[in-house]
Amino acid sequence: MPSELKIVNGRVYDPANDIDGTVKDLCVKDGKIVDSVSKSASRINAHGMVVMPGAIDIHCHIAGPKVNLGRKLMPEDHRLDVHPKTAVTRSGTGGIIPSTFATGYRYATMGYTTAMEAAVPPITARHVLEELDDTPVVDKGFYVLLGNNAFLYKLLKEGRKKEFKEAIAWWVNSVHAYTVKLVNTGSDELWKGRKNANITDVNERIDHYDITPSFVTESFIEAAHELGLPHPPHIHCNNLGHSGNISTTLDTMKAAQGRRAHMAHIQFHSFGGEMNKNPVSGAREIIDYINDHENITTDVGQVMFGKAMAMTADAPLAWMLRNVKIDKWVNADTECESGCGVLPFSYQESIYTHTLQWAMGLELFLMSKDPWRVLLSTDHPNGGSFMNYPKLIRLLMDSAYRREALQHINQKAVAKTVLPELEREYTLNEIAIITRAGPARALGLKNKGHLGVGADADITIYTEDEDREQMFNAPRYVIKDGTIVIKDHEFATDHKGKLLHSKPGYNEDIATEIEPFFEDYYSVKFSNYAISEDYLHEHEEVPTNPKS
Amino acid sequence: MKVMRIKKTEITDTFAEAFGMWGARVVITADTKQWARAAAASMTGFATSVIRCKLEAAVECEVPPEATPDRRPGVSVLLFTMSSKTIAGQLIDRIGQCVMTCPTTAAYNGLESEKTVSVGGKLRFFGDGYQISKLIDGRRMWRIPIMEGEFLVEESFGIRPAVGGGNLILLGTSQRIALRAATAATNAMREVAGVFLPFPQGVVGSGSKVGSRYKSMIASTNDRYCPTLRSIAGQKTLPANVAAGYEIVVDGLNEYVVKEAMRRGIHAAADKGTLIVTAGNYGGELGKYKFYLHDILN
Amino acid sequence: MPEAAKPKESKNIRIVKDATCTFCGCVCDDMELTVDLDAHRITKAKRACVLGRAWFYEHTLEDRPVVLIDGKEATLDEGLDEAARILVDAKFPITYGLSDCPCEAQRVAVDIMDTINGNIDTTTSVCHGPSGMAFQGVGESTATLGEIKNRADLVIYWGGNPAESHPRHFTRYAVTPKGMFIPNGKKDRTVVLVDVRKTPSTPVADIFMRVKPGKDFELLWALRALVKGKKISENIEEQTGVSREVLDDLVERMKNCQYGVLFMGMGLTMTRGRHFNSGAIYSLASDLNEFTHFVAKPVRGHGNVTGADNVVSWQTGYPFGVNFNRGYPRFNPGEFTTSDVLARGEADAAMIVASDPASNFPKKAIEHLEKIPVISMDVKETHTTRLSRVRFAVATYGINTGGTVYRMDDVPISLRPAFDSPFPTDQEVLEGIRQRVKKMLSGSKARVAA
Amino acid sequence: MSATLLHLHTQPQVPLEAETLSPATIAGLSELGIEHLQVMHGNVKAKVGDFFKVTGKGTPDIHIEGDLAKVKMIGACMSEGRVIIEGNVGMHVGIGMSGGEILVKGDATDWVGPEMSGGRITVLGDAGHMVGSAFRGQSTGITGGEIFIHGSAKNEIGNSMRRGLIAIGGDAGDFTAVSMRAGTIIVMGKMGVRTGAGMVRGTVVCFEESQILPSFEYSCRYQPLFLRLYLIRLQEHGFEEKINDKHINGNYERYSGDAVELNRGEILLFSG
Amino acid sequence: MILVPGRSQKQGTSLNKGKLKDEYLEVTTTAELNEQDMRRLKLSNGDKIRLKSDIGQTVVTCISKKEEDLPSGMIFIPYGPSSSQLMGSDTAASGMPMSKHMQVEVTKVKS
Repeated sequence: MPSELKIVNGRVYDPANDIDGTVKDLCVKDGKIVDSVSKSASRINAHGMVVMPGAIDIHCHIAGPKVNLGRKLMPEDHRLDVHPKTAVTRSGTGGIIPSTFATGYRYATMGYTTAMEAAVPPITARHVLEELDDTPVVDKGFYVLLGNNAFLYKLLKEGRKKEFKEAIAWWVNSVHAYTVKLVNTGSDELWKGRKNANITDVNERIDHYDITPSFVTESFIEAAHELGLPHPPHIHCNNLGHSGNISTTLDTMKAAQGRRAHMAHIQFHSFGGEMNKNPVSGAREIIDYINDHENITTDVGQVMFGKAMAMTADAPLAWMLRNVKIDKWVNADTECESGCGVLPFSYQESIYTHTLQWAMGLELFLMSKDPWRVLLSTDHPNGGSFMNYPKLIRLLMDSAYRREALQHINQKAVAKTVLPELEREYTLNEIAIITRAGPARALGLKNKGHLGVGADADITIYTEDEDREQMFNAPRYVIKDGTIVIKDHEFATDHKGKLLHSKPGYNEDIATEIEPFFEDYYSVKFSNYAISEDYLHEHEEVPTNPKS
Repeated sequence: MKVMRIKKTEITDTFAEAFGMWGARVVITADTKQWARAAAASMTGFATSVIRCKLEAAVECEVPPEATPDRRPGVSVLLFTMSSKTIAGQLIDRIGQCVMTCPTTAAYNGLESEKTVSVGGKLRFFGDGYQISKLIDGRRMWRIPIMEGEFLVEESFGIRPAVGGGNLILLGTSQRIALRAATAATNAMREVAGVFLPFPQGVVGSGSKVGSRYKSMIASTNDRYCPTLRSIAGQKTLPANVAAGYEIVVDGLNEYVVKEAMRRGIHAAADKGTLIVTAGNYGGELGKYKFYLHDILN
Repeated sequence: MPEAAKPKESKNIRIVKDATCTFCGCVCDDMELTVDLDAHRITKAKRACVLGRAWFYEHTLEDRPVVLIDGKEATLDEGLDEAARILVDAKFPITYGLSDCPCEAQRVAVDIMDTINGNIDTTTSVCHGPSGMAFQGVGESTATLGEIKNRADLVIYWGGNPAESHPRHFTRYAVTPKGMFIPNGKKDRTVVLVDVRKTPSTPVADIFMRVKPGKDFELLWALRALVKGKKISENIEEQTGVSREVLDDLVERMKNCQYGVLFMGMGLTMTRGRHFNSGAIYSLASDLNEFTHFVAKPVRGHGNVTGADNVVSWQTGYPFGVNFNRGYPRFNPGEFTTSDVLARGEADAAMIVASDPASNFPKKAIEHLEKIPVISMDVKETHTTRLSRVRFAVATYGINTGGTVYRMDDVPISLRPAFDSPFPTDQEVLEGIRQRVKKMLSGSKARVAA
Repeated sequence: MSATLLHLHTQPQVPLEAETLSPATIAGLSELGIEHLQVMHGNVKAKVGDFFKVTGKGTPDIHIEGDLAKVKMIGACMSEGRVIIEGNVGMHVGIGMSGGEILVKGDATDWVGPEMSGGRITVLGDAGHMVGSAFRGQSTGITGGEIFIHGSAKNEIGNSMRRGLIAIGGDAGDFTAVSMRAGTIIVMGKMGVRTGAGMVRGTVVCFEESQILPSFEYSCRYQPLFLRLYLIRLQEHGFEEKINDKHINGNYERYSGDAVELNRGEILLFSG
Repeated sequence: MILVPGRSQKQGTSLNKGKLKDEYLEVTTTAELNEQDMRRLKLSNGDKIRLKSDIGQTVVTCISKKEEDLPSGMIFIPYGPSSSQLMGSDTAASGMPMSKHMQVEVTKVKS
């Protein structure tokens, strides 16, 4: 494979460098964007095509034990969507939870070159690393679940914030995570210890620990800030899916006290109305707050009609959904660290709540004032497969298409939203922001999401098409690390992406604090828990920016 | 005016005026012929004329066990209404009240048609949630748990456009002779598949005309044929030697079966000494069908 | 009971702390091994159970040729060439075993089968494969073993004999250990055992329920009905051997415990009912979550059978019995599972990794295995290696090699090898075959989807 | 139109996947066209002609001769026409069929008619496991159609079936009607154990005595009228020797269940 | 009688020595019967018995177990080549041959 490449005559969308549809050439050498290349460089004539950085999924569930449980759970779904091998790529199965190979290839076929697995219990991180290594093409990282960690709770209960911060850093380093993830903070203890109960308020005391979810969240945000993690705590708020959860969501955002925080799949946390009654849209209140607070980034977690799968560390939520329709249900408790629920789901146009959620997601997008901070996701597979992204992009770019879609859905729900009044259409530049430049900035990935000199040569080239779904569904070329992986819509070669992780600095003495806890309450030895760096395959450390 | 006679019976050159209706056929089966008949009798009660009964219905024929869906003795009942909208309600009411309540019975659709109405599909709610549906060779049956076991009723019944109001008026020299002739005529007419005679034993003793001097009445006595009114009403149409008349109303699934029944009826009536066979009409203004008696006989 | 060989006077001793025992699915990672590096053997395995000690002490370096082809000694390269040739020539090649090797090797094995459009299956299919199928039907409420140690106050074992098959299951994870909310260990727990016979596990139980052989499903189904407050037939004792009073008592205990667990053994999966027996356990545990917190777990056998499930699942979407004949994975137990494809005489070549189907498969399957070219990899001689066309003697995972294994509760653990082996690892042999197979099928010869 | 005749001239060495042997595929093709249709012989692409001699143009009426025990998926996805198999047949016969008719004159093995929604499969010999059953993980089995096995069949007949009629002239294995959603299964011989486990709705009829799960409850002995309709239909389709007047007119013991589910299913055992 | 093959500790430890070694072979050819059944069949510890199923047969050594430990009508044997000889290959579309609860006929082998 030649290491030099020149892409000429393409219309380039590179919002991070203020390039909005300018026709210009791009030079690639040794996997990076460079100023110029030699004459012998191979060329792609991108005349009439749209060139963007490779897209980045800031929040998805693609690897690890819960994903694999979801995979194992659905042979009937795989059967209907096989992923045949080609001369250069491995085979697999698709459906709502594709096999690892199919996941990587399918992301690539949509122009995605980076994807972040959003919830990993640390004890299972080896599993995640192995699966990610088998997820081709894309670069990837993961967020480690620490928001219900028994040892960290113990430190907080004892008021030892310094050790708390050190321990977080130890954990991130030990498992090679990208940042920390908080899910329904405080709920695990109630779920496992109080016969499947759940936290209902951010100011409720968590059993045995005498701390509140709000305090835990605030402490994490503070610690992450001091450690200078490239991406702030990635937060799945309490009360997901419950009517009236906007107050919880607003309280959680306020707990950030102006520090950076990422609110995951915000659509699921934007329900107005009263608890245990039919929800209404609370999108306006939520997006107003986000618009006004630059410290907050979010991904929407759009729901798309059709097949989905609830896959979450929020076990009480999965239990709630299980009781709506009794079907296959998976619950998996992870000692001292996490809960987990997995079950098949489907969003239907005729159902009030499903339609409301669909509309709320679009409201959030369309009322967002800063595309850099309100990013595209479906919380794959929770709101629907990542394979829906092109369709979602069309919904954002094409108001006529949106109006048409509005005709066929539950009108009572539509009436509870302002969606029919929203005429906004996203531009290609804005799409490039919510799928590329924005996620890169939120993640602190300096070399991604843009096409400036020095950036990773992750590039997507689309044939212009009025039908934006078509266009984003099948890029003509996908270039990863300077290698043309997809050429004329076909795989030209296989490619392994790398792991992105951060290594916050910390005082190693904290290990002596953690070890006794392990001896008492874990089922694996402390010395066998941390993952040595030689376990990693291709990987890249993304620098931190410590504050102290 | 042509004069036509069969034996000594004069056939008036006139026509019976008939209407478009909607018909359905219900096959009732039961453990015994008696129970099937009982259900049919009940179901076809008060079903003489759409004028006040909302529908016309009668037993079409009895069905031998080997020809019923469940190989039990059966009775075929035809039910006609004026519109396709009202027939479902009548079927639901009558099967629900008269067949389901009758021991050992079941009710099957006897009419294949593209257009169907939901009957078992509504009656099933009597099962209060315990009903069970079964699909057998493309036909859906409902099993409704009842005190004696289960009542079985087909979900959908075919309906099709039909003919109602074919008729004969038989005039005789005495009431006894006229009735004997009418009885003979009805027996002959019932042999035709697809027709039924909605009045008691098929014979109408009080034929009617449309309209009345009273506003509340939509029909009133057919004074032209009332022997007692020969002098009072000054009717000239009734020959002097006519002492009594009967009307036979015939409904059928199509005009051919109605015609055929009328043809057989005329011959049978003629055999029994009827003086005149004529038919009722409204001048051809109201009905969709005209059955000319002379045509029928030719 | 195996005894460690008396340590010879050797100065070349190495202590390996927190080593992992891969003999059974417990995958205890707290072994302290004393290794005589001169003698190439482990002389002491602190904290190991009787099975673990046998595992560590008996896996020494045997004087065996690395490769035998048709019984004749050959070089590794010759063996790999011949193995690759057999696989590429076959129309229905199968791979089986894989539960006693690390995930790194398993991943290569799946790749080989993907490359040649073969059929891959693991020992799961004759172990807890039925539980996997049940999982696909109803899901599962489950937990890592540490959670059970920390919280479970009602522990039920059904159709298993851990005292003999998984000796430390009781002591390290589920019965005696103290945990976060179980400060007094066994005293804070009620242990129930359900089996058709008394076993060495029985004494640990507070309640022993003897079920009539082959009536587990009926008993579980009755329990489900009772948990849901439904009626069951009067003759339940006659049917199952367990009285109504005992059942009612158990139901009360299950509904009122704080955190309950149902462990199931192969007494359920290998008997009449198979996947439905496992499904009944899963469903019962799920049902109980209406009242309290309840989980269920199969007690898995081999050291890395759980890893095999995971690897095959993430690579193909299905946990075992996967067929690539058409260039993409397909799954159908009974159609693509090894015992079946052998017994029906379908497979025309077999690669057996770390498993011995020739001794534990049904007679008819073994007879077919004797007729086709077999490639085998094992640390010891077995009935299967004996009938193999190409046999590789390999190093022992966890003793001579590192790698990743998954404990029965899906917790991944890295291995700490004790001493080097001159034998290649499973992974190395498989890599060699993979390279050759890929080379033979490169370019226009590549097998693509059909 | 005369039938298309396929004669097996070469026995496959490994399973042959021949979903192309279906009216859905061959109708309208020439002899040569049919012989060139692709089949999978293990992992190798092969042609119909490698194994079958074809006589006649492709019609919706296909006769196949030979021992097809290793040939899978015959009659796949057919919606009309007829396939007659003069011998045994392999797995997945009639997979996904929505109409038409398959007649197997010998035995069938496992998975007769998976994902069927209409049409009829008749097997004059025995069948294996999973007759009219869901694949693993599926919550719905067949959604219509009729499967008539004149001999015996093994486990999991009608697993999760949603609609349709399955009749077994001989014995049935274990877990007949397991997780059944609705539909009707009639077994004229003996049934194995655990019939109707987890059934939601639907009917299982058996002419012999059977063990009943503890979660089923006896409700009555009666003459189910609807059953007459099924039995009469089956008599008309070749079961006249197995179904006598006593079965049509007789009493059945009704057990309702499964109590662990909706409790709307029934097992009807003939009792004279 | 019903044969229940299963794991035993000895089977597990001897397995590690090698499946072709005497110890493993001895362990996996020793069947347990309850005292009552032993008396009924006129067997004493160490006698050879033939187990016969629909599939095949094998000869093993028998030893007795107390009534309360092993119910009458059952035979326990550690998994191994002997139990395989008796095992049918029908997996009932599950992949799992019926490895426990096999119907077997027991006869004493005259030595």
